[in-house]
Amino acid sequence: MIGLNHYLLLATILFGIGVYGVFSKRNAVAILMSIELMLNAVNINFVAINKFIQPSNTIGQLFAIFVIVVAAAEVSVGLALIISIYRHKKSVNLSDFNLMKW
Amino acid sequence: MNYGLLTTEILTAVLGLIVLIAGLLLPERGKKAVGFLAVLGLTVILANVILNFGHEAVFFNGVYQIDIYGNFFKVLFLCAALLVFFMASRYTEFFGQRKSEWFSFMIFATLGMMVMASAGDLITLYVGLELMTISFYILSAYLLNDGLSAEAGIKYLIMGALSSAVLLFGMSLIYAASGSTVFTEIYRTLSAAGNIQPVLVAGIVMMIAGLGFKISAVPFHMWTPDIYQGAPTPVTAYLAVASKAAGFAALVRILLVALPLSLFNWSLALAVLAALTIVIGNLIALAQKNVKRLLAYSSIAQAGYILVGLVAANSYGLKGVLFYAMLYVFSNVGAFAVTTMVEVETGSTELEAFNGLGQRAPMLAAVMTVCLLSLAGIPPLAGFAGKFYLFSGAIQAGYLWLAFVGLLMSMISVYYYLIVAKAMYIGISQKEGPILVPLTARLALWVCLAGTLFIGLYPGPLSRITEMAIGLFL
Amino acid sequence: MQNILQISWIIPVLPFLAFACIGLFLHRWPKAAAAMSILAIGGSFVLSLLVALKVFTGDPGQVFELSARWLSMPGLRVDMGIMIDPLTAVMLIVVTTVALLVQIYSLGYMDKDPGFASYFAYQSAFAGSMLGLVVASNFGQLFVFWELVGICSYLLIGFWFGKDSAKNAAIKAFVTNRVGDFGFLLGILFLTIVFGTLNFGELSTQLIGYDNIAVLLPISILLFFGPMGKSAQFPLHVWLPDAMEGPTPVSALIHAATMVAAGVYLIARAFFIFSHTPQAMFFIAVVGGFTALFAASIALVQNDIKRILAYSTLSQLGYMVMAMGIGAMTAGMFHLMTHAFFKSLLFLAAGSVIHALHEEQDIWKMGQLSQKMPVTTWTFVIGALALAGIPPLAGFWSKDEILLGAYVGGYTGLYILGSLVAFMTAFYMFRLIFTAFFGSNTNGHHAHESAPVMTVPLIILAILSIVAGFVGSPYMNNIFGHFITAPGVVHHEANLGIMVISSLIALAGIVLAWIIYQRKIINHESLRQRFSGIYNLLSNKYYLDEIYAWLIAVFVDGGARLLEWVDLKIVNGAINGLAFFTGWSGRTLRYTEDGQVQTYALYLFTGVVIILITALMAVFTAIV
Amino acid sequence: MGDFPILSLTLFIPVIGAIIIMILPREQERSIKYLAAISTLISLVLSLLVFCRYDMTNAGMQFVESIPWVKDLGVNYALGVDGISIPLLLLTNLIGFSAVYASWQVAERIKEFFALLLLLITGVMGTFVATDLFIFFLFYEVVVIPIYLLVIMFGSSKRVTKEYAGMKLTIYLLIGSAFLLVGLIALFIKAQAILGYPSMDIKTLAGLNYPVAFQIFAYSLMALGFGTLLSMVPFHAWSPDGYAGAPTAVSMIHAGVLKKIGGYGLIRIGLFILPAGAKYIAPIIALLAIGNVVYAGMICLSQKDLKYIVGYSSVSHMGYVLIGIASLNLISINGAVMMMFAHGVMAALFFAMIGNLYHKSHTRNVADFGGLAHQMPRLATGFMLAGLSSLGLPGTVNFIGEFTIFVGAFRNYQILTIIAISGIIITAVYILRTLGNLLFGPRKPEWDHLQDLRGPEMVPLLVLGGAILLGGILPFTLMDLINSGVGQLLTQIGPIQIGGIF
Repeated sequence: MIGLNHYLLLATILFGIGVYGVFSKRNAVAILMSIELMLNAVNINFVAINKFIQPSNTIGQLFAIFVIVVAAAEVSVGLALIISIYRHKKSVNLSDFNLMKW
Repeated sequence: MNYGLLTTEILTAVLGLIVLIAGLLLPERGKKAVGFLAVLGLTVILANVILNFGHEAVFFNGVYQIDIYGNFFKVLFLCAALLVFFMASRYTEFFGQRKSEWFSFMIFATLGMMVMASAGDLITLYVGLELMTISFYILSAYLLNDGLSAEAGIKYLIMGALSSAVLLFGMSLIYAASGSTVFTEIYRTLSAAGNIQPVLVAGIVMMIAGLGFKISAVPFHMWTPDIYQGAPTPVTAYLAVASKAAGFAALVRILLVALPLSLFNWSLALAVLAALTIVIGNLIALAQKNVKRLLAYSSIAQAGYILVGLVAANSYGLKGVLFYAMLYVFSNVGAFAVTTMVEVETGSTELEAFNGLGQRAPMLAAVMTVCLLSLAGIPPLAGFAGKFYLFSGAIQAGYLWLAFVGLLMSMISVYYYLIVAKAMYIGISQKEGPILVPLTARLALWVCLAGTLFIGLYPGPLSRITEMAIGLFL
Repeated sequence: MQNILQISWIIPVLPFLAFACIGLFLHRWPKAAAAMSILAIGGSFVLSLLVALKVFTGDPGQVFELSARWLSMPGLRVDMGIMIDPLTAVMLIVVTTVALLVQIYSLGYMDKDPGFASYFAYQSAFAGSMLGLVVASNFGQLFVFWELVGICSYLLIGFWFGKDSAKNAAIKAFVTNRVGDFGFLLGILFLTIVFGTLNFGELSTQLIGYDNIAVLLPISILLFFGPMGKSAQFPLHVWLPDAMEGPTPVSALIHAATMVAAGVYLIARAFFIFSHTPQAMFFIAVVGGFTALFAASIALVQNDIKRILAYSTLSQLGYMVMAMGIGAMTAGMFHLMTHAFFKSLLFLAAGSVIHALHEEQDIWKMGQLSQKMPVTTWTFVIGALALAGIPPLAGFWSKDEILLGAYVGGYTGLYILGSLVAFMTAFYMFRLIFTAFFGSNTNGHHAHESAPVMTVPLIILAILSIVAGFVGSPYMNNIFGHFITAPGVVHHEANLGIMVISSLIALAGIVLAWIIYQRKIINHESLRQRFSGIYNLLSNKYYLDEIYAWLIAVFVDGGARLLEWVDLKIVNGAINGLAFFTGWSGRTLRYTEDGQVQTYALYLFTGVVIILITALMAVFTAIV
Repeated sequence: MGDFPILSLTLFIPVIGAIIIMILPREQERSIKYLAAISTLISLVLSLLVFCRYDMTNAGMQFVESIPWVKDLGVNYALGVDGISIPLLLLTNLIGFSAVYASWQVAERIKEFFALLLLLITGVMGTFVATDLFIFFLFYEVVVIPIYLLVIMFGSSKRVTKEYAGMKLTIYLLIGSAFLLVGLIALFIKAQAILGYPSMDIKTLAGLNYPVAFQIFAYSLMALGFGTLLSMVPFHAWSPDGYAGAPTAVSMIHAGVLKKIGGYGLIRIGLFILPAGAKYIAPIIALLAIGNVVYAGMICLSQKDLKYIVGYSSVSHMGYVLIGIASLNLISINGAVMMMFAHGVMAALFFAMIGNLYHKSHTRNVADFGGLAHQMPRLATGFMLAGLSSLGLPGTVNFIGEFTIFVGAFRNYQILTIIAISGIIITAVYILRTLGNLLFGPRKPEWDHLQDLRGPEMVPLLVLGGAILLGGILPFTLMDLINSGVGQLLTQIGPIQIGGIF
């Protein structure tokens, strides 16, 4: 039977994939997507924990909804930023953004 | 539940919206009034907080807490915001049409911080934190045409989102271990359980990492120099003092209320982080040539000092955290205010831009020197009193080595602060003639100077207030 | 008459007042400055005479003491005071007399010198310090004035500071004295911790019956370092000949009559300490005797009139110190007094010559002065006779008493040595006289006799050189010996045999000089050639100056350069190295910040993972 | 005098002067200088008043002021003076007043110069009158920044640049003070644990019994911190370079009084509060003191630059102070305090003369000079006076200090004291050589244009020279006062802990 550990494992794997994406991708949008993966891993965590450990209330699910909302806001601001930068730099490649270093 | 005590947050939200709408509605010529409106509004809110300073209340089963601790930070955020508004008066010209929205985003960021300071539950904390962070994404990139500002925005966005993910993952693990998100509940369940689960440890570590990002503790500090350097200078100032203070406000409350030392000893780990932060921040600052970037590294080091207080987690240490956060507002905003003036005048924040400032604008140079030295912890300026509390706490808690590291490095840090002073006083400037400092900015400078000197010379009052504020943890 | 003792503290104060007055107000008026100075020392002289009268009409053992708190705390007390006893009285007379005469003489000698006023200021300061030293009631005060006379000597040796040689001589004098004072100070410190007091009276009381030689011997030897420096005993004698760079009246007063005798005075004053330790006494006697011989041998070949006198002074000081060492304290003090008169006379007369010859000091460039400068010549001859020990002049009595002490005390070696020195003394003095005053060289023909202001002091001193000896003459009741004595000092019956022998020896020296330098029966040039090795050794003062210079260059200056290198390269290098390392680590660490967001993220995650692993490990170990 | 806050007034008159100077327009050069002179003069007169009115028969802190300052740290704004602090307070004001006149020729940025100078003077004074540890430390570091700014703005670059000198001076001293601060905080925390309530009052802290191990630990930190300020070998490297780079007034104040804070701290805080620690660490300090005397003294011999000579010589002289403190008996500590005063006036006079000469000739190389006594007899007098007191000539106040120290130190450390006393020979050699090469010898025509001291330039010579001679001729005026203070302090420590010979 599928239990809490399976969900947690899934979430962890998902989180890992997100982290991998953050490191391996160069495109800012792709990286944002990877981060979304990580956030979703967290959501799975919350919902699963709520279901298996604390079924009496819905705090975990609530939290997940908050996360989804905030992530949406974050992504919208992020995308807006990326677009506006693309207009100036003609690039969304993160390795091009290194005017400031050291 | 006295909902009247939530006036502060409500008013701030309303003010933010009013400013946003006023910016849209007012004709081009009337937009000057927006800044005035923002300042007025914040002053009223500040007055409100101060008037209700001593009132305490718990909302929604501990999800939201109005207490002196929170009020202290609210005063801090509001003061910082006001000072930044004053000192930015000339700088805001760079924002052009989008000037009025700038004020509104700043106010929303302030609201986010207030929520963080008062949050008694993980969800509230997260929401407040994101409100602040998302506002700052926008604020950092506010000078879109400026490559540096845009780059700062995108870097902050990515790093911020990433750190949020880590923070959230940590929160989810704590939720897993305790089954609750309210701080007091978490403590109750965990202390009843007795033994420590690895899940909890992982949760604490990831949460410290997430909040450590906000306060730019090593090794989560990497974003700081770039964002500080690239963001518009007033934003940097606000980011440096207020966002950091908000991070500390949340971190202290979580660690002491939800996960106190009796439950799990995180103090040694934090001590190592604090030491690393102090050492690395100061060492890299030694090699900087850009004043904003230098101040960024300096602020990393400052975060390390404040962490020392949390490591100690005793009366002196915690008082030191609050004390230092407050004085940091005056000293750091003062330094950034001068940097702003110089940037407006010369268009640069490189060290050379400060050459000859002592001759051209003695007032600016004096404020800069005093503020920087306060950051370095030279008596009789505020920074010394703050460090005295912090390291007294550390030694009392048995972290003698940490006090050694901290005080030694703070003396070494004097080097790079003095490099700035040297440029100002014996550098030869390209241009002659005095620098125009608008009245509002002048006011901000005076306040910063007076605050830094007053807190340093007479720490008594502030120390009494901090004593009240930390009452809830001891 | 007790009153005169009550106000005797004025004696040293008067010259100091004169010094202060000149320094503060009168330095623009040289004549007034000189008048002030002479008036002050004159006053001191009169008071000293009265004091001496009082003392020598009273009981020999009485001591009058008066003191004021100067530096005091529990465990240390240094008073400024006066202690008047016969020894002090003698010294007061000697010092004030010679100082007064020298100052009067200086009116003529220093005439038209641009530093006239400051010269008298220094003279006053010296007189005051010397008198303060003489009346000192404790070692602390003695040391204070001991140093002060040293600095006055420094200032007066370097008085013509435009000359490099004067400058260097002054430094040499002070530094050499400092070496002696180093030991002297240590001796004083030992005294404080052993006896807890520095007062002469209290010390002598405590010392009665005290016989811990292990403590007293180092104290005595260390204390003796002071006299070794100040009275220029071998091996610290090197400064005195060079000190002749100062104006001649200064040489007469300070470097012949008074200051250099302070060392001898100190031994006499602290005789109650020295006499406790025979070993120390013997050491003192040997050092004194050796210095006497050593200096006399150098004096044999010197050509500079002042240097001959300087080595003669050294030799005579050695004599006095030797006298002290053999226990003949009275004889030593007696010789100190007579020597003060005749040696200052010799110097002043030499000064008169030098003045007349426009700073010419080489005796071979003088000659036939006896016709041009009769007063100078004959006073000089009187002085020389007194020095040579021809009866019945002053030097005869005092020198004879020393030789007597050595002979009767059983120090036969020292007796022979003393006689040899007496012979050499007579020889080199008359070598000088026959060459400079009676020689055939005609350089002196344009010389003329000095003004009365210079010759009158000469005459007075000449008279003193003749009569001063009678106070200690065994044929006149030896009043001197009656008053100047101390426990442990032995008085010997006059020995006619010794007297005759020493007179003959002196006479022999004079005759030999006459043969060589006046009659020229023996050619001194050929002598010099035959004994060129010895001659060179002697005329180069045994190369001691060169050896010292080499030692200083290698050890002091070389050491200084070595330590400077250490300081710059190692101490400072360590500091700069640390600073550089700090900056370097900053410069290196900043490259971790490479501008790539993904690197930042990497650090963040690595940090999280490391902390996580460590924390989990800690938790698991805690559980296990 | 009652409640009249004479110490606060003494302390803050210069601050008020500095504030007025900052307000005055830049062009009012004369008023600025006069204002500086007047405010230091008032402070000087007030401190003389304190000196005269102090009641020696009733030793202990007098002219006490105390206002609660920071409650939770137990800090009071507490001032007071006793026999140890009055001489140093007086010294500060003597030198401060002279320093203003020694800087009369400053021509550029006068406003900044005098304002900073006055702040500096206040800072130094504050350490000597504070009876609260926190207030003490507040003033202790106040001085660092004015000094840095004065050095980089008005200093001079010779062997090292003024920027390097200023930075080295500042950072070195600050790092020293970091150790000190750790020690102070540790002490404060420990005392709080014993007392049960926080206190920073030095006397209260001194009344407690700390474990010996703790005392050793805390005292060694203080020895490190104060020792650095006192330029204890091998932590002296800042001193010669710093003085060489600094402008005259700063050199005067730094060498004259600032260094003395180190010695004062070692006595007032180190010895008073942690006697057992002092006892254990003292032999090490004594050993290092010998290093100061001999090592630095020898280095003086090979120096060419006047300021380096005086710089190393002051390091050397501090060795006497250190061995005096390390000997832990009444006589030696009396001597150490006296020596601090003595060295202060002497070094200040030396630097004033050097500054004057440098201003006129633009060189400090001894070899460039010679025979200056021909052209500048008054300057020569000043140099001679400073030099002779430096070599400890009786009649100057330095002799009193050195002699007393030797007497005291000899009781505890015979061999070390003998080596230390050999310093008087080394000092004589380098001082006399320097003075000889500088002032004496043939007249050099290239310096014929130099003007002798006159007008305001005479003030440092008269004030400091007067102090040197007065203290030397009438030592009891100061020594009785010092003895009352040190005696009281040692009585409070108690006879058991302070042994004679150990």
